[in-house]
Amino acid sequence: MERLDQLFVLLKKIILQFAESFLPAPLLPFLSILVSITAIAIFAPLTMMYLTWLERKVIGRMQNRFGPNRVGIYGLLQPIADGIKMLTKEDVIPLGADRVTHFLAPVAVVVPSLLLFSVLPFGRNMTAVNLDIGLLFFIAVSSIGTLAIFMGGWASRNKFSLLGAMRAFAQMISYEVPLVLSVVTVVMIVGSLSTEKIVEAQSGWGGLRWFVFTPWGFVGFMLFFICSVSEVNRTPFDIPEGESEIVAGFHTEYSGMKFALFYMAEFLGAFAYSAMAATLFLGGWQGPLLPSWLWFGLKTFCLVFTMIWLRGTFPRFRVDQLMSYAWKFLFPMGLSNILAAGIWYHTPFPLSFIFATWILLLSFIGLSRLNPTGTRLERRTYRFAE
Amino acid sequence: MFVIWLLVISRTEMDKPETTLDTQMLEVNIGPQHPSTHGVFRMNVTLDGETVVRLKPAMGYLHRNHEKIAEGASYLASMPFTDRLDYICSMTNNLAYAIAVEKLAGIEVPERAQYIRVIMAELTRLVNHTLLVGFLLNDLGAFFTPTLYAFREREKILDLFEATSGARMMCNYMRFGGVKADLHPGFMEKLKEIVENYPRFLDEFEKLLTENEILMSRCQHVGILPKHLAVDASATGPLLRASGVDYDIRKVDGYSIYPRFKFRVPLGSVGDVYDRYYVRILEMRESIKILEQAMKEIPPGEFISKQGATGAKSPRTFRPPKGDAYGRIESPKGELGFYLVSDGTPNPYRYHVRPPSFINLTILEDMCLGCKVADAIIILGSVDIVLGEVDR
Amino acid sequence: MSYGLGILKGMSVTLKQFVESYTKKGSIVTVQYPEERREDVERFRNFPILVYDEKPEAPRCVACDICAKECPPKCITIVRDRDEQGRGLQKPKVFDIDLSVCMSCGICEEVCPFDAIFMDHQFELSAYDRMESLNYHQEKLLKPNSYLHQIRPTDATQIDAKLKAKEEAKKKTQPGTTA
Amino acid sequence: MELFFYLLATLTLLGALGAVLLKNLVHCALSLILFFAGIAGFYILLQAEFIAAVQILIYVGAVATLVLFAIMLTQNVIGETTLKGLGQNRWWALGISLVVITVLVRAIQHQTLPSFLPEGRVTTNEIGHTLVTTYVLPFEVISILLTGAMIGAIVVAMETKKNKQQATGDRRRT
Repeated sequence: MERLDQLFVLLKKIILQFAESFLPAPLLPFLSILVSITAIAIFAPLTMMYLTWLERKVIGRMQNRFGPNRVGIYGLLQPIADGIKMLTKEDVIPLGADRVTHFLAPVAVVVPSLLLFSVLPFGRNMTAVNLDIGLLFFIAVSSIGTLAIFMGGWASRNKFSLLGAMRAFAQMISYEVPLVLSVVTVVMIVGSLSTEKIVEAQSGWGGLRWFVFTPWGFVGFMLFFICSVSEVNRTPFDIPEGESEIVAGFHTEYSGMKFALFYMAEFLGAFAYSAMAATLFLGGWQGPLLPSWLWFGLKTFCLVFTMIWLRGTFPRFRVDQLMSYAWKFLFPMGLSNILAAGIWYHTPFPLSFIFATWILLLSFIGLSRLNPTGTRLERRTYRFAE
Repeated sequence: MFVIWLLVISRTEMDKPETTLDTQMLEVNIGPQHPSTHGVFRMNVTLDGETVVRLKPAMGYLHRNHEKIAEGASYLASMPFTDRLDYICSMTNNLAYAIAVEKLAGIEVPERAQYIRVIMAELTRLVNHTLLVGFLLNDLGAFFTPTLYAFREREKILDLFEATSGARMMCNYMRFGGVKADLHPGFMEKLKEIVENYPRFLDEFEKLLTENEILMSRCQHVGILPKHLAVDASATGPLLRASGVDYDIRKVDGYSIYPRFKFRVPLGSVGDVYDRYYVRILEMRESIKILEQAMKEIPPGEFISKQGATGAKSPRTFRPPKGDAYGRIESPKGELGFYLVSDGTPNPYRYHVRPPSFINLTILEDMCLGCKVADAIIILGSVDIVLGEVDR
Repeated sequence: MSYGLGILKGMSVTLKQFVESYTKKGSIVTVQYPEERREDVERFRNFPILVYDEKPEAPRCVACDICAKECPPKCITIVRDRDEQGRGLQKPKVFDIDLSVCMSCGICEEVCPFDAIFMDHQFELSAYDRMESLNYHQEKLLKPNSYLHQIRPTDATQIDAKLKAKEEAKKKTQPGTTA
Repeated sequence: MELFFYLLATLTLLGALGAVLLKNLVHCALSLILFFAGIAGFYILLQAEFIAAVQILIYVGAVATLVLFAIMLTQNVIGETTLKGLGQNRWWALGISLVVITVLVRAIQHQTLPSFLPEGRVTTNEIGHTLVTTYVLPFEVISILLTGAMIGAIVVAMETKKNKQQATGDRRRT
């Protein structure tokens, strides 16, 4: 069991031993970093390709149809076919666009989403770069993505993409605040920013120590998940590329490989955010029987499945509703969540749960009652004329 | 202390804003080629930030000169062209044209043909409303799921049309004085099956949509059409009834055998996008009631009158008397009327179509002023226009 | 206070569809076209065909030109066959239907007094150019009566019965006059 | 190790120069971001990851976004924004920059750097403790300043929103 759990770590050791024979000593640390980088560089695009396949299959099944099943059995080669198609597609640069930013934007979008992977704890001591400020790095890098999307939208000089860029800007900034607040509670309780320590703090009792089972943990998890769905621009928050309103938003003028990069950034972001949500609240790679990296995969898969499930069910928010939802509901909920976590931390066991849930429930009902948009939704009765 | 000082300053400072921060107006063409304009329809929208300040619709991209062609052809020859008017509900277009010509030429329609026509018209209403709700959700951003549920139900009804009239969408099934062919043998069983599990589908649809908070917050109090404006602009159909005006031509005119059926007409209260969506769902439930009654009472007998059959056999000899007639029905989109002027020759002297979508579209700007770009798209979707009918 | 319930109900519907697509048999409604095909519907109508009884040279069509006049988009062109003295024969020399114009409305089938033209069920007719290869001439349009029985059994039997009845009526009057 | 330092230094300098000299305003903003990233790189070289991450988060995430928003709101949205070059106040700029450079150089030479740098890596919770124990007063004053600024921004935004309502109101009637 132990060998299966540490499979990839042993693999890396074997490669290093093999390389030791002919490489000079000082180069070895570089080699070990190189190995983990190549591991991520192979793993990330692969997950991206098969996430697109999974999304089309799952949404297909939800709509009483099969989803891709022509290319390869069960459509497994479909992502490869998409990749080739994207490569061969003509890469159109609009006349008015300023070429430098137009070219740079897709690169600047993919780089942060790949950087996110370096901090994720894939399994027991399988984090690529074990920073002791892992979480802060994760949030800092994800804010760069916003800028790149703006660059893309602004550079392609077309009214729709500009609208998309402005919307992306506003949305991502206003959803980063509740995201950070929900993460603050976990950091407060664990006392450290490194993802390794956060996962260790949730071990024990066969999974009951996961943060999601504490009241503040559950609210934090919901906040984190909702904000990550909006950070990654997926339904119901996909107004930057609202197909039905502004054609394709910020990536209207992108085709061929550049569009594929935007597409890849979206899916890498979705995977990275779900993985981080699993690490923070669902106990990362903690789990009774299966090897640690499998537990991590399972939890992330469930969260990614929910993201796809959301995409198959919901219409889109309007821009101002989105903003008011973030600032009037998620932001105050984040604050009350910190308060609840603080109280939970200092009061003894039975009382802590009661106080924390009481505060959170109070704020939830108060906020949704207070919120003007909330009150207007009423169920209507219709009169009939004979 | 610091904050109060700031507030005091702001009160005095802000009274005379010399440099108002005025944003630049953005002129956007939500153009003929756009994912959610239900066909080739252009809206020239002036935006201030996100809110719509001015909206000028531009139509005519799908003009096929239908009315002039009809003047050159015989009466029966333009029957297949009426399928192409509102290409989602071709049976009701045929019915409206057939009723107009029957009024012009004074042709009697046998009982069985009347029942067949009512069954076909109500099935088309189900198809149209289901599709509309699906496409409205598409404009709202739901990734095709409601639309594909709607298509799944629509396929069952289109299979019925194909088995009876020969084609799924371009049915060309009605003739002056009845219908082209009798119901095919397996029709009644399939119809019973559809009518039985359609309410179940509607419940599932409502469970997915009506209580959905995002849909409610996106559609309620958006694109409100006040009652007086709807009446002044002669809007008809679900758009009018959603604003609370009780005007359904099946009740007002009582054409063909609709007075025999017991059904109710749902009316909205506020007249916003949510009301239009829900009024259509209730109308579908009423259509199912009509279908149930029609299925029980359909008599045997001939499906086309003697005079109608000879007319269909040799259209050139079909010469309606001199004069004019205006026949109208309650098509799923509103009042669809045909105005025919005959000068005794086999070709109509004047052939005019009163399309409900075109007339409902004239008040698009009044509904869209002051709302966001995203709202303008769903208001257009809720008006339910089909460009074939708008541009003719 | 149904602030979150409506959304959950909506999600339960799509999840049910997702699960049912694996369990319930009729849930997946799509037909995998080239491999599976839908069974044919008798009254389905696509492009017209001419019917002949025994020999392709003697189609039922007598070139009376009614269908050409009545066709709404005017896509049928008929030229009557002439014998050596120039007298018209009851047979079309040229019978073209431009399939790119025809909208398969079925009016020609209705108005034809001699039941010579019917709507076919064949819809896989793609061609490489729009002009010449879609303008079907007489040879391409002619189909035997047996083919008609195969695609439209009930209509074909009725028409055969009607034709046979007309045959006896003609024979009864003919021998009367000659005898 | 010096190789990285020189590489990073040139990158940062390029970013700074680009921010000043480029024609298109948005290009200046983007090269400014490059400059901020270069500064973050320096912090990493000094093994102060926490400050580097905070630098990226604050400067690249927020300040650059603010700059781009400001550009968007003031300039005409789509048009090419070409600056008129350095213009006639070129000499004033040269003079002032010379004065600033001399002051800086003298300050660095005379004043020896405070050598209370603790040896070894500074961990984040140490920073946290000092921030809340010894430097608690500046920490609180800054937070009051920030809330004041936020309230000021809201007041300004509210004012323009009110007279904008009248503006769209009368536009609708005409």
